[in-house]
Amino acid sequence: MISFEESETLKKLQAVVREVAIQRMRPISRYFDEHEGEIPWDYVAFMHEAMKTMGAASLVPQVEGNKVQPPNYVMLAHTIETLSWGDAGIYLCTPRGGLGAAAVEANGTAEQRDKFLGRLSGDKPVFTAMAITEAQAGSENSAIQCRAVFDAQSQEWVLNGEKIFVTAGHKALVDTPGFVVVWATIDPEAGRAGIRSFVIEAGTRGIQVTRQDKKLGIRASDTVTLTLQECRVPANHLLGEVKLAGKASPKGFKGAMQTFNVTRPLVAASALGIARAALDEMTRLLTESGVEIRVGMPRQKMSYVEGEVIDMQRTLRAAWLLTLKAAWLSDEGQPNALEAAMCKLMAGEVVTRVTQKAVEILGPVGYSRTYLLEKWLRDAKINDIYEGTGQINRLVAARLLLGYRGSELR
Amino acid sequence: MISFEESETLKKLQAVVREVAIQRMRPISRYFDEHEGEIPWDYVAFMHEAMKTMGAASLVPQVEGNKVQPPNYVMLAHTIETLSWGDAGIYLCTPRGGLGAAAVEANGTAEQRDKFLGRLSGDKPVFTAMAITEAQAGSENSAIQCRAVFDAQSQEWVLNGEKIFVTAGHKALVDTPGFVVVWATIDPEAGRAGIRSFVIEAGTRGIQVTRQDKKLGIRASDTVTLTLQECRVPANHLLGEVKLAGKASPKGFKGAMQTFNVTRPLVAASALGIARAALDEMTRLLTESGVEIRVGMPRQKMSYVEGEVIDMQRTLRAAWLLTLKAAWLSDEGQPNALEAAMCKLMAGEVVTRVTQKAVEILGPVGYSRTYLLEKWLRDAKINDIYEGTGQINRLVAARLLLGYRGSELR
Amino acid sequence: MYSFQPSPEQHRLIETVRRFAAQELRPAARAADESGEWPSAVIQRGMQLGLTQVGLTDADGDGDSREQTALNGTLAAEVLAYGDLAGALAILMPNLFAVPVAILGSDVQKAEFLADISIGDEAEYTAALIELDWDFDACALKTTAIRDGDHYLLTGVKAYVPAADKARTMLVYAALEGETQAFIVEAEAEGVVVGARQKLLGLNGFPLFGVELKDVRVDKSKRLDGDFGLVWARMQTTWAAMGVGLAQAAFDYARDYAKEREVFGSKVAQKQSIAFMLAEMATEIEAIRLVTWQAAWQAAWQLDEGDIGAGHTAYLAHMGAGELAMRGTDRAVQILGGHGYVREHPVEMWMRNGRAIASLTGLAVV
Amino acid sequence: MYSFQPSPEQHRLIETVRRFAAQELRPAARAADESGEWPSAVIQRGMQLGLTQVGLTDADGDGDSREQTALNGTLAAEVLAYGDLAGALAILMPNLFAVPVAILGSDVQKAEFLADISIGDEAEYTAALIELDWDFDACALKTTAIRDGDHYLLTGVKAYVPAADKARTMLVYAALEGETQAFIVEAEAEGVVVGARQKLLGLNGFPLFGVELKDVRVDKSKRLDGDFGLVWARMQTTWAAMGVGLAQAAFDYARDYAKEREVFGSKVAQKQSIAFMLAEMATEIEAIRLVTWQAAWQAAWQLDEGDIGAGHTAYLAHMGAGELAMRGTDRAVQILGGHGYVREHPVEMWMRNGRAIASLTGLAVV
Repeated sequence: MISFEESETLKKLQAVVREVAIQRMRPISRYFDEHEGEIPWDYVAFMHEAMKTMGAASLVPQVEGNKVQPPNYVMLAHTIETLSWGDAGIYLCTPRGGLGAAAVEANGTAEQRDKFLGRLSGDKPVFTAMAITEAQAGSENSAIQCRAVFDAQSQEWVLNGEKIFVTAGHKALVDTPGFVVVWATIDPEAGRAGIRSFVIEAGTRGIQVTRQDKKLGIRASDTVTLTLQECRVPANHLLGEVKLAGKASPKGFKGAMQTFNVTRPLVAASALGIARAALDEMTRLLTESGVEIRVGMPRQKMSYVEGEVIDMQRTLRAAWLLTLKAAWLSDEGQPNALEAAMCKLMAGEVVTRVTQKAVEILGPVGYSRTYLLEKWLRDAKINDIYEGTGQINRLVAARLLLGYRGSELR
Repeated sequence: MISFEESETLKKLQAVVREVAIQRMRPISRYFDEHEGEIPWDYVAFMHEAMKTMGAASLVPQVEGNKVQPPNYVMLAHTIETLSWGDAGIYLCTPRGGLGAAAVEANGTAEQRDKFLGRLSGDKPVFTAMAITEAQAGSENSAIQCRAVFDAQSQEWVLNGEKIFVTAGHKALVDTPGFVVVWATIDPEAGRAGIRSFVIEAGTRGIQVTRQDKKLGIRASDTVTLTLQECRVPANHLLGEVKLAGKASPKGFKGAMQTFNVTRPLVAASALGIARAALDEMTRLLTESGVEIRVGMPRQKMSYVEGEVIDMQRTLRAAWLLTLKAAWLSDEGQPNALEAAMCKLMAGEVVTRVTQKAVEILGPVGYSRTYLLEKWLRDAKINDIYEGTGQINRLVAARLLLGYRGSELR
Repeated sequence: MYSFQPSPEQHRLIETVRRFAAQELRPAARAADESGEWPSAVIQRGMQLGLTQVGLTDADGDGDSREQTALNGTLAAEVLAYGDLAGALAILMPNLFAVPVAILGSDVQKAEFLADISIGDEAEYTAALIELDWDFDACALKTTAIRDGDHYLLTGVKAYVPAADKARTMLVYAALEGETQAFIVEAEAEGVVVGARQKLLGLNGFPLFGVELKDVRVDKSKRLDGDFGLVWARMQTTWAAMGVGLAQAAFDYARDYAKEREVFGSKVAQKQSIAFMLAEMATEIEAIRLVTWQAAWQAAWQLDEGDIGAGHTAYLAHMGAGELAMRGTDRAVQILGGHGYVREHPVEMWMRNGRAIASLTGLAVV
Repeated sequence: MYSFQPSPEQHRLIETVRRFAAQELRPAARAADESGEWPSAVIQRGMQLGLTQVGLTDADGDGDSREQTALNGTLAAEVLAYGDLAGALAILMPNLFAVPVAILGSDVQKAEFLADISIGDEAEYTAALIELDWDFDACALKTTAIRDGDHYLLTGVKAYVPAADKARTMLVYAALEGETQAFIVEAEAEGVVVGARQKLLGLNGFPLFGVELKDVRVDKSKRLDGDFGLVWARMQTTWAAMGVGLAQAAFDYARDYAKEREVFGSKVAQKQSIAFMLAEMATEIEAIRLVTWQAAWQAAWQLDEGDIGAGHTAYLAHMGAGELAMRGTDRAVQILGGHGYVREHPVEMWMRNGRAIASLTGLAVV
């Protein structure tokens, strides 16, 4: 059945989240943009409490004993969209989840989910992060050089290497007792098949934040470089089934990749929240200036600005429905790799274009830091880059559409 | 020195050519669009006479004894632009030149130019064509499968193979005593290095027009498939220096490729003539409907249509100057491979976009065959395809910009 | 709750229409385009599929089935256009008349006309909306209706009226005191002059005519009275669905070609420039398809509950599909290269037809 | 006769400026952007290059050299912006005042101001044109000038006035009976209120201020009188040149990065998607560069011979360069990926600065 109905639960949740965005995010947007490195603790604490209370609205799955209640991704997409409409940088400071938790959820065993995700619903806010990218991305079959070696004697994995562009890495390891999921190879010869993900908890020796990046946007959120030197974790910190844990197997890599099918629609939702913010604000400023945006006109009768606004509305709506479909497929347990890549590439492009056009259309006003439009332009661009650039997502989508393996379409 | 001055000669020539376009092309545009396969003989005869009289305005180099007076490519670009403004399909029926002649000029020896180009200035109109494309383009190193074998006994080259998409092939071989330049390999093992071009004159046995394509646009111009079966030509019909003639050598192929550096700017000029026609006609129809296109407004104060018209003006001007620069480099004897590829890719895109937008903007009027706009949309598209598609020209330009060989960027 | 999966019944509908579109409609399309004659037998069979009735039964169903019924027309229109746009328009032509009557007609009008149309005759009913202006706007018509006692007098010049040469009855749109209204006009009425067939860039297989109205007298009972917002929304949604179907056809064709054709030692599709173009096409198609579905879904509720955005969504879907059909078919021609430019492959025809999505709203209501 | 090659003298000019831009201006740009302080010593050296005079001597040369002189300013502006846009604007700031005086000033005004400016002091002269409206239009100003005997009274609020905190004299643009005119105003004049420094998306190294004018009294001899068409054309041409320079910087940086950086076993630049992006960038840059040159060349003749299209060409060049700077810098960030997003590489700064090309015309006249 095809339906676009929003449940009452969703509508209520949306109203609540919107209030959070208006009351708790927008007022501090500029401050945390201008004070890079500071953490919006008030927001963090509020969200931690609120999410604890609401339960179902948590950004991570609910773990009840051994049973995992996966999040409703359609609902989660709505929540993330609205929080990012509030402030995308501050949204990234939402505790109790993040990409690390998503990886544990997608790839961990029931025991691992229990072990690692449990702390997220504790008394204090906790962050998680995911560490994939490396400064020297090598060839395809040895893209990840971070090395994990099993020490049979101590029954520990020993990790060495360096990871860059780790979102919330500082909050996960330094500011709160969270964890980072690190991707490393257990067999460099095996290429992709040798790649596994490991949970490294805050306080573990041998892992260090060695750099904090200064960025174009999303400055409220930390992005760090992590260095691993003889970093030891117990055997069961390798995510996934034991039978795949020890030896190179393409299934292990695929498992890791599945995280993206879950997270890409959520990143797309975040992107589109920024785009909607820019469109709303632009429309508000235009309306204040007495400009009416008429809907339903033939192009020939529109003003230039009306044409642009309609195009923004159109691409935003289209990308949003595609994102919802990708999230819905997750909820249904259906394959969504294609839709996840498609919505991510489209949302990355839409948010980039919408924010840039909004700044352009508002002329000297758009270019001013008196309004948030210029900030959203800066925040927007990361969405075309992280969780796979637009190019990578095109590659993923094209391979699926064409039925090509990686070696057939590079 | 930088100058955008148009000489008096150029201005006068332009005025004459514009009259030809208005008087001799536009009135028959629709007829020859609707009567595919017929040849506009009146135009052909008129142009043949006119060009004979004017001399310098010929589309091919003037051969005076052993001396070749290369055409002024800047002037030629202007002429072609204006004729295509008149009608691009009919322009392709202009005698005394064409791609075959360009190939002879770019790659032939003085003797060959004398021998083959002389006929173009005879009493009767004569056409030439170039045959490159094959139905099954094989791998890079054996892209061309048409085979040329030297028969030492008879001192003749024997050609076998099939060529598709030969512009004006019917006029060059059947309707007039012209010639076709056929690209063939003298050594399939040698890949590119084995490729040579051969002049095959009308009336030669073993070459036949085996198909006439029905096309989207430029219907006044024939596009044919040629089949070569034991087609024999004398040794000196292989274009170029004797020392390169017989054995595989990359220089031979490069020589052949140089034709493109000469012709791409001319194809770009033709494309931009169509674009200008569409822009002119659209502006005329809008003006008739009382719509003023204001120049110099900030975008914020424009109508949608004004914004589009300004974008058309801008991209058209930009592509035109780039085309002139590429042609000017030819005139100066400077390398222009990069500019030739760039102006071709830009012009192909500009003409496609301008004609399509013009049709769109004029709504039901644009879609009607009562006006020529819809025809120009159809004529336009070939410019993004022939003489190297937009993709091929991007590849050529990118290799030059990045300093990559073909093997480094495929 | 959001849900993005056609129901089993809808799957069956799609499959039935797809089979017809692939096996009958598309194979007949090129000949129709070249000759200008529509393939009568094929169109008849298409009409017998009952698609003319799909989407007409909104008013009957309960809540859930009403939305799905509204979607059926959209789903069917997409697949028909996947086969051939001109043919799809021909098959759905009776709806140009029937749908506005179903939405806005009086009980008497419905009784008089809807049953008759459901027989599915080839070209008895048509509609005259478009006028040959560059900035044609269905909400600002130049054709006028003036009240004259118990009658209206219609005056104006209409363009692109489907099969006007054969039509017995046509729905004529005209401005009554500045508001667009529609009037049921007999083709034989005094003052109705059917002009010459009009030639267009595309849709050659779908005969269109100019129609002049010279003080045509229409009884006031023949007026369709009310807010045409839902009619426009239906038109735009249908065009959007057809744009999606056309773009999907172009995508599929270009993808298959690119996977088949070898250049420079690898398949065309193995080049990033082509593969990424295909990925972008597929992304845009799927995204606009969903906007179109949403428009249809919203429209199902609009009758009772007032505007909940169906008009706005339909407008966005139509705008999107117009661009999509243009860019998608242009890219398909580009991917086929020289082969795309010759009339041996269908992509050049789809490109010509694709332009109509943005230019000729008013030829479709489902 | 068409010719597309800078003269030997122009080549030398370009090389001199390029050296300065690469060796001094660009290395100082990031610190200036982060701190908001312009690199005074570097700006001073830039001013001493004499670029403030380039393009000021139009009136003297004979025909040929006049065109080339007009081009010099354009060529220099491009290369300066190749180094850093904020720094380029700072170095050329005196021209904001000097060029309009040179074009439209009376002999007395020229004598009084032009010689003084040529000394090249850092920030004595500025101009106030922009107003903080979304649809700001230099030809429809809200700041007004009203004739009052031998004086004019200026009233309004200006935005983004360069170095207004230090300026001694500023050229204030205001509408006099609806027509834009300019007035030479002493910063110390009564009613001139320099406001707070204004923060922007980019150009952080170039200090901009709000300036309010409350019934500021200006002697009538201080009015620049005439048609400002050429002033606008010069502004737009200069912005266009700077947009080209900025886009070229982004292109060069992204190209070098893509050739250096390895991903999946080959260089980034060996991927068609990246290589084609670079090819498109280079194509657009070269094409808009030529339009910009043409605008400069045409402007050289406009003084004597009336409008031969310089205004139109400058407008097209500026529109093109605005898009170019936006798309080109955005693509450079994209090609660098995550590295493009951090403030370690200059491309994110160029992207922020690049937006100004379309938004802030009025900060540049050369």
